[in-house]
Amino acid sequence: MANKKWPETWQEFNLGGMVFSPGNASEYHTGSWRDQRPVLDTSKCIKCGLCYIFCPEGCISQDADGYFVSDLDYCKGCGICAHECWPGAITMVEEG
Amino acid sequence: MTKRVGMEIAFAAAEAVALCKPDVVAAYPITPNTHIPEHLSDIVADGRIDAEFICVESEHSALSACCGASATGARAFTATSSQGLLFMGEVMPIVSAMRLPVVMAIGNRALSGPINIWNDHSDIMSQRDMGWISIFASNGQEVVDMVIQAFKIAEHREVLLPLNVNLDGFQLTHVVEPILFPDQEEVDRFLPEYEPYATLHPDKVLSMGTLGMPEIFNEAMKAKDVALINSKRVIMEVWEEWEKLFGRKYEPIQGYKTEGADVLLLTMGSMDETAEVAIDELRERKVSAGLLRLKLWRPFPIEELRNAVKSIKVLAVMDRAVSCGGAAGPVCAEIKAALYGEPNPPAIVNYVIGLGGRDVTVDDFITIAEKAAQAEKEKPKEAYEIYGVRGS
Amino acid sequence: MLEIRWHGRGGQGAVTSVEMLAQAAIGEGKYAQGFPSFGPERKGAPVAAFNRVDDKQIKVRSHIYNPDVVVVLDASLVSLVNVTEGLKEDGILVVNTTKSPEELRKETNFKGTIATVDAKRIAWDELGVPITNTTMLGALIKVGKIVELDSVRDPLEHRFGRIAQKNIAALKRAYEEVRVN
Amino acid sequence: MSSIVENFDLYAPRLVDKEEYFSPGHRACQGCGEALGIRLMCKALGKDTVIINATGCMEVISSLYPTTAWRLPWIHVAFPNSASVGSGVEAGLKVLRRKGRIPDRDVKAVSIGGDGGTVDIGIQALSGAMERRHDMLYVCYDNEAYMNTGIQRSGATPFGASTTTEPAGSASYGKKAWKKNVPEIMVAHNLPYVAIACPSYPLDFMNKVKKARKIKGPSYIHCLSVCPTGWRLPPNLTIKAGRLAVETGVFPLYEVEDGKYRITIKMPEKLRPIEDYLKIQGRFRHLGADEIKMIQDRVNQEYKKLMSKVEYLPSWSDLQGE
Repeated sequence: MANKKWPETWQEFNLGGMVFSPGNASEYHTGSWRDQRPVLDTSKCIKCGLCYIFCPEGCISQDADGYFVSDLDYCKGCGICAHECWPGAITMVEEG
Repeated sequence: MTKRVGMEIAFAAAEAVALCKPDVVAAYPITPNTHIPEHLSDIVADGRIDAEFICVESEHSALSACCGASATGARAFTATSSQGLLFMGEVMPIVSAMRLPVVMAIGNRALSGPINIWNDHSDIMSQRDMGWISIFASNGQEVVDMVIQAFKIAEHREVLLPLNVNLDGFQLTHVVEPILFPDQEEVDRFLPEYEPYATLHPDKVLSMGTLGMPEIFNEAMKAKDVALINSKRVIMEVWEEWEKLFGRKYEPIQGYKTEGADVLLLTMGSMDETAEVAIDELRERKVSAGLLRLKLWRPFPIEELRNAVKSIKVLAVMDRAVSCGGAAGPVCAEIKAALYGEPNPPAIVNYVIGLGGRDVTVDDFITIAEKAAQAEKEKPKEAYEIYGVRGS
Repeated sequence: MLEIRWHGRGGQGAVTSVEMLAQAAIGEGKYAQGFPSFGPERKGAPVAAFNRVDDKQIKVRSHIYNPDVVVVLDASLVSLVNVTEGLKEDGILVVNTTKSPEELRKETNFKGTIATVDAKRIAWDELGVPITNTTMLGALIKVGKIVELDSVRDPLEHRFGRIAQKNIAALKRAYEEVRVN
Repeated sequence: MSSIVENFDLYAPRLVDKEEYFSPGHRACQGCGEALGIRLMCKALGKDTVIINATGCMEVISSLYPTTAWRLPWIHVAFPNSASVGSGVEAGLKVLRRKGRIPDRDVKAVSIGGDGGTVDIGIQALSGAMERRHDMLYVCYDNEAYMNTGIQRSGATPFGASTTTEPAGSASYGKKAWKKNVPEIMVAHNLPYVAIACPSYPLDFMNKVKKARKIKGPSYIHCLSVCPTGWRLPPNLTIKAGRLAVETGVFPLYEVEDGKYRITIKMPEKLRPIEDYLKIQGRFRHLGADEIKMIQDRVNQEYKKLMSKVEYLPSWSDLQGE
């Protein structure tokens, strides 16, 4: 449970349990769930963005060179990107 | 300018809601509260208030819709009875946990079965621990006053809790009687526009109704409990202001002829004033009896109760619901808990009375007071008695 | 405090009568209650409705067991329902019937005041329907002296709008034509 | 592979809204088709949206206090009532806008729920909200069982699937009833727009969400959401499983606009055999030839029913007048 910040006291519990920091779930890094990671072969990548659109985590984005790369802080290693990459540019590699 | 009108109390409740200019009303028909939303829908249909009236398909959806509307910052109202309140039950503790100031009128009615459309308090007693402020009216005037007060209390920045006003089904909902109405300017001055703490809107994104893990659940419940306990201060403030403006006094527990009384009856709702007549008769017969009318059920007025029974010998508690298999009726159990360990507590006797619309008369209260007076000397055999039940 | 019980059939408007009477009394500055019997009866079934009227605040909210006045909206109920049950011996019985008070006394053995009026005929004449609730209110006001005749005008106008005048005419005729013994 | 090229404008993903309204860090299972659906839906909806979420996987994995994955206004109340809470949100926004208490801007109430929260416990609230013509969108994320509580059978569970409350055993082949057709129930509510979608066809899904977003009134989207955990298949096959659901005719993607049925993802001339879809999923592994034939017959029949609606039913507007 990285970055878990429970309120210390009941007084610090937000009124109604509301959360006022949209998207702060990103403080929690799901990368630790992964046992395999996607590796991109840029020579095969056609920059179509299919991996980006199919990623359930929304953790793939375009880098400066236009390649779609996975943010390994969040990638859970599901392998959808590798399976759906029709030019075969992504392969899943065991962690560790 | 106050206006004196003869009106059915359910209609009067609707008129009181209209004076508070609700934004959203969502309700589902169930006897005996139905005249409240019916009359409100008339008021909306005639354009007297600008509100969305949602004819939901169930009570569950009525409270759910009020919850959603309140979360957007709308002033929301609903009403129900009996099984309808049970059906809302799933949403009841969530509305209070989300700190949404929904106001509800409950035309109190027995729970089935056998199915019964008449008055008792088993519906609200089943929902007593849901984190709502819960107030009981004894007559039409109190219904109107309490409905208007309700929005001010619930929406107060230091409260932000849902509130239910309880009016006995039929015994109150269906009775035409004289009621004093404040006018719109007076209500506008008393009740400011609702300024929500936070709302569902893309201009300020937030999440409501999040998941509470065991690590924070104690804290979440403590926060809600403290909010409910602390709401009493605001309730008292609002009642004091009301008295100044309109001359009618409200207290968590209102005493009637308690001076020097050995025996006090404790009642709620439409029983209150009938019991007062009994006290008048008893006093004429030189029986030193008095009455406590419990108006504020949640938060429970522990201190006020302790003070009210300090010098009496017997307290006879009327419960209009059975806590089947329990140690006492729900009200009496609360009272015993509040008085346990107090120095020289009175003997406490408990009568379950007026179930499912069974009539409660002046003579009944006289009989009960006389029986209760014996309790000081001889403890009753049963922890509570279902008064007037046939069969030995 | 005066307690009144109304007998009618579901749909005949007994509840409207108690509401009109309560509002008339309240309009005079008095205190009043009007309430239905809280049963599940539907159109046609014998029903009752109740009033309490007093000069001071009314606190009792139990049923009415010993009324001072009983009003019967439908002649056919006299043989069906014990209309004098609990009625005080010196009380008043007001019945919509073509019979005279004397005839009714023989039928009911009631010892107090008996008043009769052919409200059905009046209702046919004035309203064009045999609904006798407002008509009987006129008879009650005459014998019961509970409120002034004028005091029911406002509640009736508020309730009936366009047809209020017809109802007021029917009510006034019953006020004039009621026979008392 | 050929189907991707046929049905997918290859570079189109680069044109979608890059904003992530459903942030990474959420706790959905690896390869969750429902989380993907949520993510794509939010992109299609844009920021002027309020999400009303029924209890279920998506609520649990996204809102662990004091964190939230949501970057849109979001509320969760209970299991059966996202439609009725949504109707209150819609009414609230409408009246407050009319009274000038919030900005004069169109903000859409979008209620979401899983199949349990939609087709079972939530169907009353859903039916009521749709009947009342609230200006809202309801999206059902159908993963065909109560996955949040551990893969129990729902009304949306398909025939023959093994679940933890109607499991396959020596005397049972799993679920005995056919899947409840809630989209048709929604069509029967005379909704201006009903659509069936699947994140395996992301642009089709997003276009449907956009269309529904623009409708003034109630609309409903039924989104098949592959659940690798509950369906017992490897998480990398999520997209493929959705595609097979379409190509075998189990879950043809269509929309009903103004009563007019239209297939939105072109179907193959001849449906792929149902076995192709069933055999990759552990929940169907126990099925024998007889059950598979029953399913195949049913799929053929349902598919023909749908195609005849597509072919013969005119739009409701065409039926107006004389």
